[in-house]
Amino acid sequence: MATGNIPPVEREDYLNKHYGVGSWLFTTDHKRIALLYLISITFFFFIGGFFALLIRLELLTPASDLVQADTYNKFFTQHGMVMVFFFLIPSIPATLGNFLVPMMIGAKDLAFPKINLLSWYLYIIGGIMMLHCMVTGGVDTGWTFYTPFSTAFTNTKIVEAGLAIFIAGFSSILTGLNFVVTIHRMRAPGMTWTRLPLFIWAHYATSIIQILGTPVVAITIVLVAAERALHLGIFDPKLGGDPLLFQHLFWFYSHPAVYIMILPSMGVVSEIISCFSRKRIFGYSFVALSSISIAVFGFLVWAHHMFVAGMSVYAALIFSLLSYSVAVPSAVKVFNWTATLYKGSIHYDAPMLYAFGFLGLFTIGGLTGLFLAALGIDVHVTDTYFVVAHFHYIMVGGALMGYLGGMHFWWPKISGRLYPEGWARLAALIVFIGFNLTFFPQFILGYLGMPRRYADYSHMPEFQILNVFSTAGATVLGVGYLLPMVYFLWSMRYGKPASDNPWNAAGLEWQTQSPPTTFNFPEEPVVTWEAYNYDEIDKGQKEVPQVVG
Amino acid sequence: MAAHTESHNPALLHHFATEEQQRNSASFGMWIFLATEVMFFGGLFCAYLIYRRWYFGDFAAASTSINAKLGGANTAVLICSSLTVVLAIWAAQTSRRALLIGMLILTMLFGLTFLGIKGIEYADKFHEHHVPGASFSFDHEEIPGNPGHYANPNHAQIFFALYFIMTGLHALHMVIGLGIFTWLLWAAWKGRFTPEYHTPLEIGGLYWHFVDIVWIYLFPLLYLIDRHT
Amino acid sequence: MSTHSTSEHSKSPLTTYFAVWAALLLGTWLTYQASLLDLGRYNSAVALIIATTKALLVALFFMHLKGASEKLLKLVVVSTLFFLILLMALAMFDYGTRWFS
Amino acid sequence: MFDNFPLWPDRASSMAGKVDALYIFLIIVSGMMTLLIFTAVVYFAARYRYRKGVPAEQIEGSTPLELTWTVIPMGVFMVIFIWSAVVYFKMRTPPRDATEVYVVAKQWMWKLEHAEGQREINELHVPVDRDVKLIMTSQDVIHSFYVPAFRMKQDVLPGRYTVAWFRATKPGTYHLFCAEYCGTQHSGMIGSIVVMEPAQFEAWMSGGSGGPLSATGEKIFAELGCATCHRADTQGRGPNLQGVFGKPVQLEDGRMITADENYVRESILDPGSKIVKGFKPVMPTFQGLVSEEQVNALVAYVKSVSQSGAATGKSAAATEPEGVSGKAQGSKVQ
Repeated sequence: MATGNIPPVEREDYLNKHYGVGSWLFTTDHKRIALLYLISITFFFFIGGFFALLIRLELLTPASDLVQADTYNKFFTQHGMVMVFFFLIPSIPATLGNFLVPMMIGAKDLAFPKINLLSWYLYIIGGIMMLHCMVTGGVDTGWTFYTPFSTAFTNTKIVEAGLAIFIAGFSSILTGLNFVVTIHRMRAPGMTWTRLPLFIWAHYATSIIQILGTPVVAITIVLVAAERALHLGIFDPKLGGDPLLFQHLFWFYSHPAVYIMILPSMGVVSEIISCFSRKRIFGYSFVALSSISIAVFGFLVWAHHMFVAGMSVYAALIFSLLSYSVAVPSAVKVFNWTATLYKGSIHYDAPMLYAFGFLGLFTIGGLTGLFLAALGIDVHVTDTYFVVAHFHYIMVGGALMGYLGGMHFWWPKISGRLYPEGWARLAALIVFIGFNLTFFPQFILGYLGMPRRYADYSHMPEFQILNVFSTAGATVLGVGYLLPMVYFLWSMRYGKPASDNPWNAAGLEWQTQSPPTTFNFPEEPVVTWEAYNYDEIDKGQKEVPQVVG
Repeated sequence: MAAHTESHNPALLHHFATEEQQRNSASFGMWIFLATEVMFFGGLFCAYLIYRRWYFGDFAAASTSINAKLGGANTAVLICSSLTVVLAIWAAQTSRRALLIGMLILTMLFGLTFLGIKGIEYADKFHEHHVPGASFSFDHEEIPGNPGHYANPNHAQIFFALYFIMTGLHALHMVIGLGIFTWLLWAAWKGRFTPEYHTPLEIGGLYWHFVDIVWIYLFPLLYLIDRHT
Repeated sequence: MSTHSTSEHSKSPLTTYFAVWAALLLGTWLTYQASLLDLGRYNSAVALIIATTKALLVALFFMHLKGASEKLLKLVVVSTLFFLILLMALAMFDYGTRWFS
Repeated sequence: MFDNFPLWPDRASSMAGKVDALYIFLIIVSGMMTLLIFTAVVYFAARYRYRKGVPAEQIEGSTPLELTWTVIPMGVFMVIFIWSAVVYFKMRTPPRDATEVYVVAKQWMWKLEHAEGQREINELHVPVDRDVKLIMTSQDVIHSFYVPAFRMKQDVLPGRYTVAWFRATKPGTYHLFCAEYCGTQHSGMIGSIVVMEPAQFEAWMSGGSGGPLSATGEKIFAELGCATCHRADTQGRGPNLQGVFGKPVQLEDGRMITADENYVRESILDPGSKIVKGFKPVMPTFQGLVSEEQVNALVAYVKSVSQSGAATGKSAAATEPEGVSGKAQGSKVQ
């Protein structure tokens, strides 16, 4: 359905206004910063993906024949650290969020453009430190850094990795801060809270977690580093400390961090489903509020990672009960998206295919979350491949599908070019199949009892066949991820020029030119319509409201 | 936030519609930043709370070994500095440039006094081998109110670890605060602040008061455990 | 913020500032004295109550939370404290009930 | 091929069936939910696909519908929660008369010691149909004792005991895994649980042992001179340990505490932390002086002098330390 309405003359936009490296490295334009982020997180995604591939190759055979155990341990640690802290957490907020939040609310930029640039630099400094750490020895504790192994036993580079994450954490905090202030203070006239796109609601909820959760993990990292350097005893049972305190503090952030990854993705999916079924989202206010409640309840459930860790039975009970509280709003979202399709006019463009993929994978990921919240089952499946499969369904199946869907959806806006639709649909299909082939067998493996983080399973050859499936799936998945990168790059030069609103979509970001000018709108837009007014757009009663320039 | 005011004329930045929007954004942003600071210290307070309940006697013994008078004096110094900060803002609001500069200098002097007293305290602890690490020693220190009971050195070390990390991070915030105030002083000297435009002062002030509030909690929690014997 | 500061200015906030300052110093002295009394388990409660009062004074008057024209800032403060207390309360619940199991 | 391609783990303990039942229930529930959503998505996507001239029908939403799909899942979740909590409580409550096995984990090895004194490494022999309680601690980092066939897992922490139990129901050899990442050879920290018929097990048990663990503990108790203060009568400087285990103890600060394994352990390694009412904190710490295995033996000994069932039998043993204590005292005086 994408329309390539070629603008006759070359217009000035944020890409061609200035040239030169300096115009990028010192830019305060949120759109250019978004592109800086896009390039950097793509780089880290392929680094993390490379480790994932090595992990899968090692597990193809039971013996640890590709690499030794110590190397394998570094692989999964670095895969986790890079993917979590340097890809998933910044993924949608720092790229699509950065690009779209100001535009969707009719602002010229984020509230603090220089801080926005600062957060990219912090991210890059953290990233370079992480790369340096990995090249010069790496870390072997798992991305969870459990004490006392990380503080008193391993002799790998915990402090440097911790510092890298600490710095990247501040980048994430500043992004969240910027979004909250922007959403509160910079909305265009008429852009009331109930007219906000759900993408904005999702980012608002995400920002709350970034602001309130990240500092706790930052201080925890400080404590780990201090403990490691001076043997203070805070996390060391030999000196009277409690290793579970580390787990409490760590998961207070790191559980909600999952919602930092998935909430923005949910926002993207709301936009896509609404646009490609040409309907206002079903139960707008419920979808909006469920984002906020996921963010709030997300802070109440952290210790469900610790049911067998030696916590009190009563605390386990409370945390299990609270864990279901976060499942309810997630379920509400899925039902509302499904209901939005009802009596729609559904188009099967690539973004929608990704959104369908998201729906399926997130449903499976969410439902298997119930298994893990259920105390009696968690005891058996925690720390096995069941958990690995579950969180990959959420974090890769959910967050990454949303990210790719969003990239396709807004690519015409970002680049001013259309991507090749046929290839994109093919890629969506490959990713979906590859993903399920990789991770579904891991649910079975987990229930069979294969523990996570095992370099060698030669005493358990019965696990091999499922691992072979998984590795085969990973190769397919790898191809699925490479494809979009290739055709996105291709389309930047050879793609058909995109019209300003190729999807005929609602939302302020579509009412300015593609790619937009530096300050997004020729003049401040005034919003007089509700979000997702597809009836008005399609009936032609109201032209897609154009902000005249 | 402060960086936004680089243009000599306190002009409106391009992406804001009105000056009020710009000012409100800045102060709101600072409050949000303070929220992250609360959670940053919050993790430490949580650890403190847990170990204090576990090892109350040892914590009391360790806490009693700190000079509470110095801590009390430092509290007073910080409170005075908070007063000078609000007076500085008031001076800017009422166009009293000399008073503004005087108050800013006074604030910084109070801040330096605080750090000086802190330094004396740290030096004491260093001489007494109460700094956690290889040379730490806390043998045969009686638990207050329990004659014959001696504190467990390991548990006392956890107290001192928390003491040094909490007060150390607080002191680091003070140093950053002094940096901000040096810049504010420079800007005030240049006459940048007017009754209409003094957002950086307000923002810097918020930060300074927050650091004060953290200390208001640190003082009783670290210095005054079970002092009554 | 501007609106309220000008209105406060017209009332001359100086008396408030000095009164708060005096109250804070008094509070510090009270905390110290209270710690010397044997109040049993209430010692820490008293210390925390005084500290919270002092913190409130600073936040309300020095940081102008009281005069803030909108509820938003108060919401930020309240929700931050909510999550902080949540962290402590839920973690303490584990520690408090471990001996029973 | 299918010999080596299991899709369901062995079910070899009394808990396994209960966990599996809940698991199957959850699979059915979530399978139904998945089916519901997938069917709806696929049906809507096909039925309402774009047709020229057929516009979408706008529907604002429906509060009753929203309430329905909030309340019904919540109800289902509560059923799951209650069921799973019941299973969990069973898992975490060891039966009273269980056979005890002490487990010491270290990088990267499991050391197990039966109450009867048999020691094993990376292997545990247990009889079928008997409750076995594991009292576990770690010498270094966090490990996790995981037996998939028993659906049993418990982290093993340094510095304290954690407890788990199982009742094997099917003879055979089952995997024992370390499930909490513990360093380089984490995947090598595996072993097996050998479940035997009672007769076979007795035969196995009769093979070499240095006497029951409590006897070892008794010897250590004597060697360390513990009996000097912890005398069997009431005149000692430390509390009389007979009949203490498993009973509530009043502490000096007024708290009441149950004298469980962790309490005895803490009293040996950090005696100052919990002083029994009426006693002085005079006991020195034994941290660093006794190994984890020796602490286990001491705990087993303290337990053995408290078992009311065998009170008469043990009292004979209890008189013995007095003689030993004299010796220990003597040696100390020298």
